[in-house]
Amino acid sequence: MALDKNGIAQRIAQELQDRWYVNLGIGIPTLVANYIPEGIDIEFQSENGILGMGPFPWEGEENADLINAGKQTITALPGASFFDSATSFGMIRAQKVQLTVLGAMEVSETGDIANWKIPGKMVKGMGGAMDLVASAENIIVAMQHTNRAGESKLLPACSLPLTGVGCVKKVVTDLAVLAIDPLRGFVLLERAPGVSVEDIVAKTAGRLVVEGDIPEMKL
Amino acid sequence: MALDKNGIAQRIAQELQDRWYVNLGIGIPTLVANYIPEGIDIEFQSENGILGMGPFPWEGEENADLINAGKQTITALPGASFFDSATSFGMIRAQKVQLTVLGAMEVSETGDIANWKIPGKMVKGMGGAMDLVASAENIIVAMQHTNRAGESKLLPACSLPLTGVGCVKKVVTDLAVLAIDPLRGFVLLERAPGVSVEDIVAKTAGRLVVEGDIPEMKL
Amino acid sequence: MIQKVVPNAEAAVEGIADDMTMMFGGFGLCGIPENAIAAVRAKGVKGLTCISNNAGVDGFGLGLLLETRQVKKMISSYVGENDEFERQMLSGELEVELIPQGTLAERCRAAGAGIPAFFTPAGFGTEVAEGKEVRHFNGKPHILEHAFDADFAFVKAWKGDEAGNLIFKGTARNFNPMMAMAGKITVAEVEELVPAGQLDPNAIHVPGIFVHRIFEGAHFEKRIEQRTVRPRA
Amino acid sequence: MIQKVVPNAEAAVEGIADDMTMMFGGFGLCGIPENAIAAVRAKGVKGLTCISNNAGVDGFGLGLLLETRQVKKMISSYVGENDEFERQMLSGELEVELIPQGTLAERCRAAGAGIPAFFTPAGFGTEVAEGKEVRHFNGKPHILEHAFDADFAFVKAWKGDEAGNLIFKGTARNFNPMMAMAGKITVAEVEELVPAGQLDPNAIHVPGIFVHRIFEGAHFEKRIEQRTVRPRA
Repeated sequence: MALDKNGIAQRIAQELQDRWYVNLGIGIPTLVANYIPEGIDIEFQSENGILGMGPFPWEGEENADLINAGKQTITALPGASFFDSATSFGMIRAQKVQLTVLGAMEVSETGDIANWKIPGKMVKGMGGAMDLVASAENIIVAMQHTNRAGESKLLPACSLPLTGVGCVKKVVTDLAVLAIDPLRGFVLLERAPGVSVEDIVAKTAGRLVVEGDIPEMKL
Repeated sequence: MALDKNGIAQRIAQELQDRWYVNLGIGIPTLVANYIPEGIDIEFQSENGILGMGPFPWEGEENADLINAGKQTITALPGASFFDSATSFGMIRAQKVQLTVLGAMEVSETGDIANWKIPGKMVKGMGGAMDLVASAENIIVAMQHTNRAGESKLLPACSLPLTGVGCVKKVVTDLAVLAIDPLRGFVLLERAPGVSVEDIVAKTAGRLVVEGDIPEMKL
Repeated sequence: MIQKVVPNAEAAVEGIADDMTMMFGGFGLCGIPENAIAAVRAKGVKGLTCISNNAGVDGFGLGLLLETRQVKKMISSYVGENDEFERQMLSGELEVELIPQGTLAERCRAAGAGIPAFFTPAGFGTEVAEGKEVRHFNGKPHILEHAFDADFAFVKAWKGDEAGNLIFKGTARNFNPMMAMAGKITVAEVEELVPAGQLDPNAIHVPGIFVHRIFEGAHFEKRIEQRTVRPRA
Repeated sequence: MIQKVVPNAEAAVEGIADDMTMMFGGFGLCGIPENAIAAVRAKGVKGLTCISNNAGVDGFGLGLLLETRQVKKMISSYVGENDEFERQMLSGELEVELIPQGTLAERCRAAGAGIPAFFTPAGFGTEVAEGKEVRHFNGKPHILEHAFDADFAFVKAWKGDEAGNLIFKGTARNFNPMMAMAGKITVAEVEELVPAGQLDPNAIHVPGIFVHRIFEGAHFEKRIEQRTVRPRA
């Protein structure tokens, strides 16, 4: 059975390593914060200027001066710090943030990502996504395997305007976990519970490497 | 009679204008702070990271964490701020500091300045001088008209390694006040009290423009 | 000390004119110069180029200047949720230049730090890089970006003093410090204006040298865009 | 929260090795990492390239590493008052690269901000510009300068917390924040180390993400170089 959004987030959370600073994009990535494994210390960075971001405030305690990059009211944990946008993207470009998780419309078999613009539709802007994908050493894309029309979002090449080139390292979808090997394409690592390799093959338009037995995810 | 160091500083202080931020170099320039005209608000910047620098501390109140760029203990006035060296030179390069006063070994008739290195002698470094002279809109050099050997320090071209090119706007020496017109050379504006034009002509090796009556400085 | 206090927002925007380039601090509606926006609107200047991470919402923030058609061009990273903006953009009335957020921040910082141009990896291989110089450093491609040039910068701080020193609060800091550094004329509005000497000189986020005019805002609405909360048990 | 506390200076310099490039914060003797310098000296590593605005004095600051001939090369803006330094430099034992102070600061900042190179006007037309690319912006010549690359950065702050957040005091801030941002491994020594949550998150000068190890210095001499005072009447 394909994963729901929370399932995708839960699987991505297994990638977290102790002492990592992590930037979570809007949407599914935000949910990753709900599944941090026991015994792992993580600090969340939000590019609008906070390290040590905590959960949403208790009702009535929301503060207009304390939001995340999704413009949601948040809290700050002990040890948090606030800083300006230049410093924030400074730490992103200088690769002080160990993991970036973000959504995508398309990912290519060489790790290109498109997630900001659909020609002919209203364009809202790339926000911080281009800076994040150009700099992060470790980028995981969280998305559905196919779009609403049932077409694969894992492609030989992106058809939409790019956000970044050759930057995605791993993709977690409702169907699978895939690593990107720039020379070979999408390397299937895990299947969602009950999802068959055949199903994944059918829904992956880009080159797909299937080697040996592909285990089911453990959630 | 030629001016002493305090005289040179006193004359330079007449150049100060209300609401200027000013950076004073080591030596004679530092003395300028003692002669701020009545009714003029000035804030002193020291490039090691303070705006609103005050006078030396009272005996016994010196603080190792509060020094100027000459490494002297200082005080901070109300409204002062501390900042890092990148921000400090940021404000210098962005021309937020209206006046820089510094010493020199040589100045050329096109406004070049040499004040950091004598080949064959121990070189201590340029410190912040190259940043200051490359960026300041308004640079006044405070120096003796001649060196210890009696040779002019106002030259057709500097013989020493340069600190900056075409940047000096005005020179105040023990003998004279001179503007630099990059097309014409040193333009004599004022004589020190009792110093003759002939004396200044004799001691200026670079092109010197003497137009009309040259007034004596008023100190 | 050099006095920077002006009596109010109206006095603070003195000198603004048609076709100027203006920076506005803030991220979404957080930390925006509400009083200056109102004063710019009241002045009725037209043809503005606005550099701001976002473009406000209908009826608030920079949305107020869009409503009155004072803006010719927006330079932003994300132009979010704004129907009037969308209408003007699609009809061709409004020009929009989209810039990666980090590049936007760094181009402001560069302006305030006297750095005319710098290399950044952001946007390489995308349409953002079109026409820009590409150079590799440590084997990685970067593009050359330039400092902004703004006639006015309008920023909002939590506290400020007569000398123009500013302190921000929480994530309302965002673009405000770099824009304060970048403006040819920088106008700061603060929630609390105090005499010189009352702020800890170690705690200043923007030294007064960067601020030309400061005033205490008459009113701050501080609207919340996405009120997300945990319900109490 | 990610814990950055190490027990002492010795633990903090773990991993330093011969021929590394190290940054040391401070301006003159103000704000220098006294405890780390002592620990680097005790480790006896050789062939170091040191990036520091100054080179200490005889018997204090980086003078201590010169004394033991651990330094192969100094990268500084001003190498002041140090007989041993002068002797080693004149004898050719010590390599010295002099850099304009603002360029030194900006090259540290660039490293910590992921900007590989930038243009600055400082040094144009001087020997500092030799071999460097020159480009005009707004009619003014600038030279291209590159980010530093440092294996370790040693900085000194006033207060710090377990998460590595730093606050500086007075002009002891100077190069420390940018060097903290720039180090591959950044070691901060503080006068007072407090639990996370005790520092005002608005007042942090260096967010903990830039700091890999933090400890409370056993002792700070804080020597004054030029004791200038006004005599009491």
